[in-house]
Formats: sequence, structure tokens, C-alpha cells
Amino acid sequence: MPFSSGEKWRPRAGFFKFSCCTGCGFELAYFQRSLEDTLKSFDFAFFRLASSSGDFDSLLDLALVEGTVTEPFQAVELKKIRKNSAVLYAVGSCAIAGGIPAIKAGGLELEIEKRAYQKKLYRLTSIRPSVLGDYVKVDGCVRGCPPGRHDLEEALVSVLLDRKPEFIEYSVCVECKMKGNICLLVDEGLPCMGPVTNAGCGALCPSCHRACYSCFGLMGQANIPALKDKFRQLGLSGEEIERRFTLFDGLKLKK
Amino acid sequence: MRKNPYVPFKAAIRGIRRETGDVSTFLLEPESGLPPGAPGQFNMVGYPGVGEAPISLSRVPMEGSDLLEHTIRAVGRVTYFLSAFRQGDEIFLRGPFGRGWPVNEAGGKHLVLISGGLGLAPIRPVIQMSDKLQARRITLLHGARDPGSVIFKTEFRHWRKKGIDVRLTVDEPGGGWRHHAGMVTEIVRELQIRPAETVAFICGPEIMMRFAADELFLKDVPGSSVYVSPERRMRCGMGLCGHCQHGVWFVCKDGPVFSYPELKGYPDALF
Amino acid sequence: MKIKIDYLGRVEGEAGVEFEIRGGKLRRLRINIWEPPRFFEGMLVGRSFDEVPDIVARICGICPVSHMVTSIRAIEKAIGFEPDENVLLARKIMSYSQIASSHLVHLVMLALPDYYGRSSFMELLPGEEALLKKFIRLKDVFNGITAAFGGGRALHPVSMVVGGFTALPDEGRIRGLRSGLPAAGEDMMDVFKTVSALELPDLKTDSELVALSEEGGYAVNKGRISSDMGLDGEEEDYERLFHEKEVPYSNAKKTAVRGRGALMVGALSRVSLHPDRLSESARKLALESGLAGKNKNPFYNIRAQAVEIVHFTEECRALLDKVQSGTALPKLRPKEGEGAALTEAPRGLLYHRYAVDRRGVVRKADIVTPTAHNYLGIEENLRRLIENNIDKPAERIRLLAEALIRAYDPCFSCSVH
Amino acid sequence: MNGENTSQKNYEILISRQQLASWVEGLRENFQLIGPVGVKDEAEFREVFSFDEINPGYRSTMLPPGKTFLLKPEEEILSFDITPEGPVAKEPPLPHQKRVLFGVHACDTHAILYLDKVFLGAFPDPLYRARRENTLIISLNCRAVTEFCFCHLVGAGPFLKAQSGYDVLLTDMDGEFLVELKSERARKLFRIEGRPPEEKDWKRKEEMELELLKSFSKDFRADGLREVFLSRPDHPALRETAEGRCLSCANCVMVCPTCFCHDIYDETRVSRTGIKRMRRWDACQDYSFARVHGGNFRQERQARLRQFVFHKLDYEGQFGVKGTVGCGRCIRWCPTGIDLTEIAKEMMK
Repeated sequence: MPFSSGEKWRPRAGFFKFSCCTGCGFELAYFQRSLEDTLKSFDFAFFRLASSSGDFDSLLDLALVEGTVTEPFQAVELKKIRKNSAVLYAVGSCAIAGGIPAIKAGGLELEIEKRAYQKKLYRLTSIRPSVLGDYVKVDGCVRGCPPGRHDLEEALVSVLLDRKPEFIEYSVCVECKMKGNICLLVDEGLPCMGPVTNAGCGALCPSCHRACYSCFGLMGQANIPALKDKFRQLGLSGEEIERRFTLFDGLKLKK
Repeated sequence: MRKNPYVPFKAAIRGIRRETGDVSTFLLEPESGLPPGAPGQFNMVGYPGVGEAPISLSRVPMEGSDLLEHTIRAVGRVTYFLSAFRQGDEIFLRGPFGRGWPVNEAGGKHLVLISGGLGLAPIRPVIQMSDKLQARRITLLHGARDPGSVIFKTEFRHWRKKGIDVRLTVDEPGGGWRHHAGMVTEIVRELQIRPAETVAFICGPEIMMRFAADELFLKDVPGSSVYVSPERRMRCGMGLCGHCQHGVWFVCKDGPVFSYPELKGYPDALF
Repeated sequence: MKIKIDYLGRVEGEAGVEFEIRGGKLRRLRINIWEPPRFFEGMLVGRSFDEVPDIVARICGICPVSHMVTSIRAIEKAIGFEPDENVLLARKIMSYSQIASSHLVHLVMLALPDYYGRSSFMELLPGEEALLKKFIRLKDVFNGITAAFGGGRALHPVSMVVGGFTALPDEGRIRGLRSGLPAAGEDMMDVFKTVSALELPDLKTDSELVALSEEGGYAVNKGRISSDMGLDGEEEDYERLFHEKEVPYSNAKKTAVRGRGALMVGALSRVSLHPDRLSESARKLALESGLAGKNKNPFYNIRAQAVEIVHFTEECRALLDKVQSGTALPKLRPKEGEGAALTEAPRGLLYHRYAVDRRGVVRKADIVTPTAHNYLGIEENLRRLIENNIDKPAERIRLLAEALIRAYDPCFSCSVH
Repeated sequence: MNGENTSQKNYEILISRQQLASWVEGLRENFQLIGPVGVKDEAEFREVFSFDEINPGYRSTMLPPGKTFLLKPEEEILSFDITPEGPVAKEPPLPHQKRVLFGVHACDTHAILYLDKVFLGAFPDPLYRARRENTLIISLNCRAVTEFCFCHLVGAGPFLKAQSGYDVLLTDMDGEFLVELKSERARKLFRIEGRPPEEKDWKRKEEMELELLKSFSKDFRADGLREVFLSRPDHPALRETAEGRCLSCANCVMVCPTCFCHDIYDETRVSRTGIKRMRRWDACQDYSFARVHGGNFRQERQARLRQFVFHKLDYEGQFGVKGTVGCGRCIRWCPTGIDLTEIAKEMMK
């Protein structure tokens, strides 16, 4: 029984990073509110940010993986992680939808690389950004940039209780309405991405009078053309609209 | 029912019978206070921290015994979690909820029970009380995917002894299968009935219920004699949370058993 | 003897170190920062000026505020906008609380285990329960401040935009934040004692200490370039004073002072260049900890960080008394132009420069991060450290090498970006 | 003198704005006062500390007062302590805060009566019931309508005709207020000397309503809808609106005063020291709303939109009244302006 017995099972967990800002790692190791309990509840067999030892090849009850795949070696590592892990969750917008690193995929990639490096260019091994799900089966998505409180905790608890997770799947508007914010899109005509964006942040931006910029990524049932139409009616140019939809979801939209 | 309808009852697992690879029947002894329930009704079954799921009674307490049974396939969040439970553990129940099978209508009639897969679970209590139904005749038509996924296998012999005409079919027969092979609708088609004296209870996947009902209608069974029990997402079981709404109905409190005409015509279903 | 650390733990981002000791001589030392490039400078081109802060925040998960503030200032210069005093105050609160929080992560989570002979701060438990509790309390205070001003979250804040803030916390909230600081000050003194009790390895270096300098204050969000060797200039002079070079074995670039060489940026540079600009109690602690007077031992960086947390705790208190709640964000008109900005990120000097066209679309972006500024110095000083200890056992050398790199609090994610 | 007549007479009183203000403010001694603050459609119901904060001429609010204060957006319905014997259920304390909901329009009053049918039916919800019993509802007839209102088409306004289920009905008679006391507790609480309304006052009230009725802009025929709905569930008006405009954002449901659906879920923290069983407003527009293992009964956007439109405009068989009160919020706050009355009109063509 998950709650009753005396002996406590400490699932073995690993945290892995691909191309990203390491923010999800910091969220787990520092920013989140259940920090102390997380450290006590899990045996982190691999978490480079937090430990200088650690076994990459360890068998795991839970693998949390952040970052976009932008290098061939990462794809190899990812497959290994998958093989070793009972449960693998993609953490953060980079791992789930490509996030900021995938902006590159929306342009001429070599041009973009040239702007950052001149001499070293031929030594780079970068490949087109892709998400974890392109290479392995992902058991769940802890959305957000950085991940939302509910989903991160749900991911951890699901393993502790050995039950399936239930991640948030509705729009930011739902959270926004529950907070009683007057709608920025309807009332002020601000190009808010809330209607198509997966909730989990607590409607942060609209709550501080800012249009949602979709850092949690598009929700599954997003009606993208319909919101684009709306933005056009608000007077946004095609370029401005595209930018809003490709900030965190460039890859999803390409498909 | 408790004053606060959200407070669950504990029930101790007295036994677990493995039906198939992922289906188990839990024999449960609830703490006192849980009303016994009727065939076709369901409980919200769950565990704190995981949630609740509507599970129909596969045995209702009867004849001095408080024991009830739930037959559960480990697929959803709650059911998968419960599949790890062992004898002696406790689970949590609220209920029983809903409108069950109209068993009184079977009196003097030919009761045709049609089930597919796990749909046999809510039908089983009807069979268990068959002596009291005063039905003229009872036929059970049960279909499953393959021989390995037939539940309550050991009971068919006993049911036949009680005089019930049990006919089985599987979609994918394997070696040694001595019964019919094919869809459950096919064995419905073969059935000899007098339409005006027939009442049918159907439970299974929605598409199977619809086709099975259609076969009966071809035999001129009136719609009002055909009862089905659809599945819906439920959170409360009491007609409050709204998830199970289908047309004007709350499947949890107005159903889960409906006569066919009650459901007919509403969108988002196959009826 | 070949020593190779493929993946350095307890640092932000991905890097390895390798070197060989043969015949009592050190050969082939290189720090390979293999953190994959994300090409921020490339992908920013074509994006709108008001998206830049949100994009560059994602360079780093521990100092997003620094990247945001720096890019915002550079863009405001490019489009010719000057924010009001209250916005500047609020930005300072964001930066100060973030630096305190970032330092705290480094001190307790990343650096401390080196001095306890452990591989992670989780292993400090049990035994250091009290320290962990204080750490969590402190983190909640500083994160709480960044989050309140940042629109609800400390990591990748949302309300800080080009032009100002979309909203600022109300007075009650500000009072609440302020009331948490005295207790934090006390907790911090205990952490300070723990850190200053650590025995730091000796290492003399000749890196040039570089930090921003501002009259009448401890420069963070803006200032003149200054160094212990007389470097002096405006942020526009940056490219004249510094030189950036690509390295074949690493995805990060190396920055040097033009005509001179390696530099050191970060808490140690700031504290030892400008101890007089610290708050009174922080200054006292700096003097007691042997930080004033151009201390060039990188291992002392963690003491300097501890001093800075004390300083910024007090500064936050003062600023929270001054800052006003509520805000009206001006409507910004894009305009063709270029702007450069320098700030002090937790790990030191951070440079952003942008050119935008008349529609406000970015046409050119340049970012140089603290770890790129330190890269050359880290390698040079690592060489020195190993040569000083060349007769020690390999394991000891390896641990010393790791500890030195960590002492810089490098951020490899930033350095590559 | 006939006692009954006298008291009957006293149930209806005309008082000045000043008298009303001092009565309402006086209620604050025992009640938390919630009222509409702000202008136009963006007013909101929140706690007020003086009558001056209230805008009796408000037109609409984004969130409906009844649903917001009686069925909170999110709340704990149960908790479980973790003991050596396993989890033990604990009921939350019943809400005891006495409240006045002041200025509830006719549509929103009808919406509360609708919620009563859901939450005070065969399985009364303890939290809803406690809040409902502790809440004094002072309704207020509208003096202006918005371009989105259609209460007049569904029998829910603009003037409130219901005779029970709430406490007081106010009508702003150009400076004076007509007070109609509708509950026993209101009669006990209201002790203001005023002028009994005369024939001309009643006539004036009638004229005001007729006047108001002219200012509605929405128009559709509600009868006969059911046949069309059931015979053409995939009508192009639905399909095209769903595909072309519906964002599945669920704003319509969130702001709807009669949308009662909610999710129930267990909140467990990593510490696993206790569990909270929560409920939260949920919406049929969400993809997962009707999902079961192995299927989703409203997988398509069109099906989800249809559920909302049919539930509001039809399905009277559920509670004997329509699911809509014509407040127009779902139209006002839909980012793409989807209008269920327009869909109905299209389908009736």
C-alpha cells in the first residue's frame, strides 16, 4: 500500500539534459516547493546538475528528460535512457515541443549557424532540432517553460504511488477565468495565446496584464487556424502572427 | 448512504480471482452502512490519492451475506492502481448509484442477456438471482475477443445447471474452442424468440450493444423491451459533476441502464 | 598519466576537462565546453524586439533575469526609449534577488560538497539538516521577491518587458516581501559562517579583475567598465576593449582583454575591486574574509558570493521601501537603431548588443556571457593549479581541478548559448 | 383590519436610494456584502465595504455571481489523513460565512435557481447547500441591456418574475427603489419605513420593462429547436463554426452562470502526508471531458460545441427548464464571437 506501510520505497530517478537552459533541472533541484520531500523521496542515481557522481547506465524507475535533441549523440543517449527506465517523462517545452531551441528549425539553419560561428562552423555536429517523442516513446509530458507546479508534482507523485499521471490538458483561459481576470483578448484586443495554450502556469501573464506568449506550448485540442484568423482581425501582420505561434511550438506547427 | 455523499466507505478485499490477463474480480466486505445495491448498479471505486472510477457490481450482496464483487480491468488510472492490491487490503467505495436492470420485467418473459467482454460483469448479478426472476426462459449470449479473455469461465457450467441457456462466441477462436466463432450479433441472429414475450438486457462496447439491439429489432422485439447500459466518464456518480451527460440524461443517476428508446436519437452515441 | 573528466557535475551545463601529466610536466590541458550550441545570435534575427527578453531568458535557467535586463536595456537604447526611475528600481530588485538566489544555489548545492568530500549536497544529509532548512528558507525569500516582481515566477519571469513592467506587485505584497528579509539576514549569517569556515586552497593568479563600476553604488544593472589594471570605458567601448575568439575544441568562445589577456569576472572581481561600495556590514565581512585588496585567488569567489548575498539582502530591503506599486507601461514605437548593454550577472560581466530595423525586427544580435569572459582565465589558472600540485596523487589533482572550475561558478549553457 | 393583507402590503415598499444604502450597509454587521463594482460589462462581483462602491446600474459581469460564490471555482470537498491504518476521510468544515449577494440580475437569479436543481436534488451537495443557506440574495431588475442579452427569449428576464428562491427584488425607479420582499428572512431583516407603492408605481414598473424590451437586439425562435437539433446534429452551422472559429478554450463554459460541470481530483503532494480531494470548474469543451478508456464520446470539436449549444438551448427534459438564462456571457467573452443564438437561427432556417 502506498500510504500505510512503514518501509518507504525510494524510487530510483534520473534527470537528463539535452539542449536547453537547464531551467527544468533547476526547477526540480531548486525552485519548486516540494524540494525537501523530493530529495527524501527519490534516490537520484543520475542528476549532473546536483551530483558529480552518478551512473548514466543505471536502471531507473523514473527518467526525467529536459531539452531538445540537437546533436546525434543525444539521440543515442536518449534511446539508452528509454531502455533503462520504467517511466520516462519529457520535461519542459524544449523536450515536448522543441521550445526556444526549435526557433532555428523555422529558418535557414545554416544561415542561423553562420551568424553565431564563423570559423568553427565545419566542426559543429548540430542536427535539426527535434523532440524526444521523435526518437522514443514518452510516457507523459510535464509541460511548461519552466514546468508548472501541478504537472511536475504529478509526475513525481505518479511514480511514488505507482499510478498513471493525469496532466493538465485544458487551455490557459480556464485558469484565467477561474482567477477572474478580465479577458485581455476580448476586452482589449491584445493578441493573447491563452485560448490555444496548455494551462499549468496559473495564467501568469494575463494576471499581470500581459498577453500569454504560449511558453507552455499548444494544447492538444488547439484550433490554430481559428486563432490566427482572430489575430488577423486584430490587425496583426502574417509575420507577427507566425512569430507568436513559433516561439515555443515551431516544430509542432511544421508537421 | 452517508450524510455527506462524498465520504467513501472502506471495503476489505476478502479474495481476488484472476479472470484473464488484466481482469480480476475483487470479493469485498464493506464496512457497515454501505447499502447493498441491485443488479446493474455501480459503485464509485477508488483509493485516496488516485481517484474514483465507476465500476458496476458483478455480484450484489444477498442471502445474509454482505459480500459484494467488482470485476475490474486494469486499464485506467484507478483500475490499474487497484490491480496491485492484495487480499486483506482495503479499498474505498461510494454507492451504489444509478438505476439497475428492470429485473421485474423478466417475469413470465424470455429474458435475453447479451454481453460483450467485460459487459458480462453487470449482467452476472441478474444471472445469480435468476431463480427469483420467474422468467419463462433465460438465455445468455456472451461474446469475447478470444478464448483467453472470457471472464467468469468457471461459472458457465453452474449457470447451465440452473437452466440458463448459455451461448458463447469469440471473435478469434484458438485451439480447443468448442463454441461459436464470430461476433456476438451472429448468435443473436440465430436465436429463436417470440418478440412480444422477450425482454433483453445488453451490456458491452457501445457498437456491440447497438448491433445486438438492431438484430433484436429485426426480430420485431419492441424497443421498449431492450435495455442497454452505456459507459461514460464519471466523477461523482450523483448527477452533479456533469461528465456523464448524454442528451438530457445523467448516465450515473438516470441510468446507467436505459431502455433503448430513451437514448435513441441523441448525438455522441451510437444508439 | 592522463586525466579526463568527460562530464563535469554540479555546474550549469555541459563541459569536460582533460590533461596529461608526463615526466612531471602538464600537457594538453583543455576545457572542452561541449554544451550544444542553440545559436541564439542566429535565431534572434528576424524576431521582434519585444520577443527578445523572453527568448534570451531561455539562455540560462539560473540567471534569466540578467539576460532579460541586459537585452531590455540594449533594445531600449536601440529604439531610443528611457524608462522611469521606478522601473529602474524594480529591475534592480529583480537582479539583486536573482543574484542572491543564484549565489545560494552555487554555495550550497554546487560548491559546498567539494569541501565536505561529497559528490552532492543531498549527501550532506543527515548531519546538515539545519543548513538545508536555512537554504530552503532563504531560497523561498529570494525567489519570492523575484517572482513577485516578475509576474508570478522567479524562473523565466513574465512581467518584465521592454519598456518596463506590465504590472508590479501591490503595496501589501511589497510589505510582505520586505518583512521576510530580516529573518533571511539572520539565516544568511549562519550560511556565511559555514562558508567562511571552509579552508580554501591557495592559488595566486594574475587574471585581470574586471567589473562594472558606478558612482555611489554597487554596480549591477549598469556601469562603466573597470579593472584592477586600469581598464576604463563605456558599454559602447566593449568591443574596442575586449576580443572574442572561437576555439576548435569547444563550443564556447574565449574572451580576452585586448592586448593583455585573461580576465576574471564575477563576485570576487566585484567585491575585491569595489569593497567600498558594499553595504556597511557586507564591507566589514569582505574585509574580515580577506577579499578586499585585489584578491585574485578564484577559490575565494565563494566567499565573495556569500558577502554579496548579505549585501543584496540589505539592498533589497532598502529598495522595497522605495519602489512604488502599480505601473503604466508606455506604448513603444519601434525605430531603427543599435544598442549595447553591459550588466553584472551573478557570474559577472554580461554583454548584449542588438540592431533592429524600423519595424523593430532584430537584424543583428551579439551576446557575450560571464563564463565566456572567464573561460581563458579558468584554463590558465587551472594549468597553474595543477603545476603547483603536480606531485600529488591523480585523484587529488582531479578533485582540485573540479573544485577550481566550480569555484568560478561557471555556466556552460550561457557560455555556448 | 386584516392582518394578512397588512403584512402583504408591507412586502412591497418604495424607499429612497439613501434608505437603501443605509439598510444594505447595515447588513454588513452580520453579513459579508458582495456587490457589483465597476462599469459596463466588465463589472465584477466582489466584497464591498460601503454602498457607494456598488454600481446598481452595472450591465453585466464576466463571472456570474451565483456560480462564483456558491460553487467556488476550486475547493476542497474532502481530505484524507494518512494514518497507520490507512487513509481516513475528513470532511471540510461547512462554510459559515453569512453573505449578501447584492444586485443579482434576473438572469443570474434564474441561474442560481438552476444550480439549486443540480446541487440540492437527490444528492444535496453539503458545501453548496451550506453556502446557499447562508447567502441572502438581493436581486435587481435590469435598467439596461447589453447587445448580447437574450433573457427575454428564454423567460429569464429582463425583469425577474420568479416569486421564490431568493430574498429581495429591487427595481430602480429613477432614484427611488421598489423593494419586494420574497422570503421570510428578508421580511425579518427589512425594517425600513417607506412609501407603499401605488397603482401608478406598478404601472411605471411595467412601462419600464416594456421600454427595456425594445432595446434587445438578439432574436431567435426557441420553440421547435429540439426537432432540428436532433435531426441535424451535424448541421453546417455547427460544423463550420466549430472548425472555423471554436478555439476549444472553454471560455463560454467558464463564464456561463448555469454551467455546473466540475472535475473531482485528488491532490497529493510528494510528501504524501495527506490528500485533498478537490473539485474544480470543468468544461465540456475540453478534450478530455467525455473521454473514457478506449474512446472519447466527444472527440471532435464539433461534438463539444454542439454539447454546449444543445445543453443551453434544448435538453429542457433535464431539469424542466432551458439550460440558458440568456445572459449572453458566452457570446460576450468568446474570443471569436461565437453566438449560440446565431447558430440556432441558422439551424432553424
